[in-house]
Amino acid sequence: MIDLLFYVLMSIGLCFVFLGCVGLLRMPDVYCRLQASTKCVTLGTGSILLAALAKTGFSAIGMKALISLVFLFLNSPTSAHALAKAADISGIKFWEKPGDEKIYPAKPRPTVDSDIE
Amino acid sequence: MNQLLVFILLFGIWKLMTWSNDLGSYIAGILSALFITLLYGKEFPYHPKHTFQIRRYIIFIKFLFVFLYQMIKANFVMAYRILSPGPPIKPGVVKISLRLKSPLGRLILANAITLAPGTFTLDITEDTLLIHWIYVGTTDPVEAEEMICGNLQSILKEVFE
Amino acid sequence: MILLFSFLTLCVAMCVYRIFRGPRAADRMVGIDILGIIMIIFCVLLSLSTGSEWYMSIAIAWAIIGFVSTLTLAKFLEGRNLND
Amino acid sequence: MKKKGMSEIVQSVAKMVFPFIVLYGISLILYGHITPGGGFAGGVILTGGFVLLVLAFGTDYAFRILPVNVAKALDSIGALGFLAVALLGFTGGAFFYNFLPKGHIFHLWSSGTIIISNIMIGLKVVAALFIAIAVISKARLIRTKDGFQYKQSGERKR
Repeated sequence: MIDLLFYVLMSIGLCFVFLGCVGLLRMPDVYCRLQASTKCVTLGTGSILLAALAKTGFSAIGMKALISLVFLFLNSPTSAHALAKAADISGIKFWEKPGDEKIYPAKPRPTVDSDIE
Repeated sequence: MNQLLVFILLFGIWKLMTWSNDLGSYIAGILSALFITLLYGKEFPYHPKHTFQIRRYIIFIKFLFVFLYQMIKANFVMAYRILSPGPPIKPGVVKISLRLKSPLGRLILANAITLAPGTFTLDITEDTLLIHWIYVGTTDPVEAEEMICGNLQSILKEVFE
Repeated sequence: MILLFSFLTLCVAMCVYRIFRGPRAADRMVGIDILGIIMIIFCVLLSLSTGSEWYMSIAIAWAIIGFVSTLTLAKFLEGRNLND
Repeated sequence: MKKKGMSEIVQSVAKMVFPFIVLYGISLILYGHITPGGGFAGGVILTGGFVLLVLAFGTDYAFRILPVNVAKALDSIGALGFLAVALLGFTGGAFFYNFLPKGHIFHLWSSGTIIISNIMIGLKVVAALFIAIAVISKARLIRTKDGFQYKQSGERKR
């Protein structure tokens, strides 16, 4: 039973990590790449850490896996947010499908030069 | 009171981290947790008044289940978007209103939106969240809030305020 | 176990491709961020296959350092100084 | 007046995560003789925590937690303490002689003087790297005709 849980969680995690990396290759601009890779890789890593916790039970490996699980779920969205905000400030445009109408008015972005004297 | 709770939390994490059972481990844990509490105990974002209200924990567990469901759904939606040819995406930016005041609640809401299907938080100000959406359904703020975070915000408002 | 490691090596190859190829600096930073998380998975798998708990401490340390370095890169990309 | 530091989410996360980074660094230092880690690795992790504070809030906040004068004192204490442990080995007859009693194997107190040396090395590394960060954070990026250039902008005038 425990073995079955271990294999299921591990294969789910590896599949999602692989999908996240494929998304890193296929998406057209920075923001979409960040979306695809952050979501898939975070859930995949969480699933693999849970698999380690299920395999070893209450031991040193399992507890450290639990700590790094909490740490990862707190930090990974935050670093994604920081990267996206930095890319927005540094002036990278959003990708649009050719032929679509503009959906949103672009917000005024401060350029890099204004921060530097 | 706040600092006592931080001390207990840190000592628990120390025991989980080292996972040994001799006397020296207890002494070192107590000393280092005391040191960190004296160094940084006041700044730790914690709600000491809310700690012993059981109702909030029950609502928070409900929030965790809603969030888990959203996250798994997000991954399957994203897998569909990645694997189908000529990715079916229409990225754009929408605004939704933010009514939470407590910093911990705002943090958890922003991170939950980042892991929810097709969206992530691009910027945060006093009362609005700027959200990048990979397939824009609507540009109206109220409808967008209904579609993106559902009832997450009201649940978090019950937990943290 | 060999199969899992080769699978992960494929993921690392994709990230490295993105780091080398990325048209702007932000793409490379996304690649570096994801690479850091994949290294944590490597540590967990090594820990499970050898049975020693020490690899897990490396995983936690790697998570901490990866978080701080990503924030540093983001702040550099914003064009600000360390003190701002 | 522009607001200092990064966005609000990063600040909240930094406040939550900083105590755990410090706790993990201390545990790496104290368990350096029976697990991987040791003085240098733990010191670098601790400095990572302070770098996180500097990034999220600016240097003033970080200097309120660990003032520069205290860091200078810790630097000297680390170096002198390490030397003192080494010299006290002459009580047993040799430089770096392990004169303290050794306890049970794989417990925390099982190595005599090694743990004290590790603590001293950790203090030294934290203080030195923190002072280096404090010096670097005073540099400013200036755009000139040729490109970017770093310039030191202190209050001190020559």
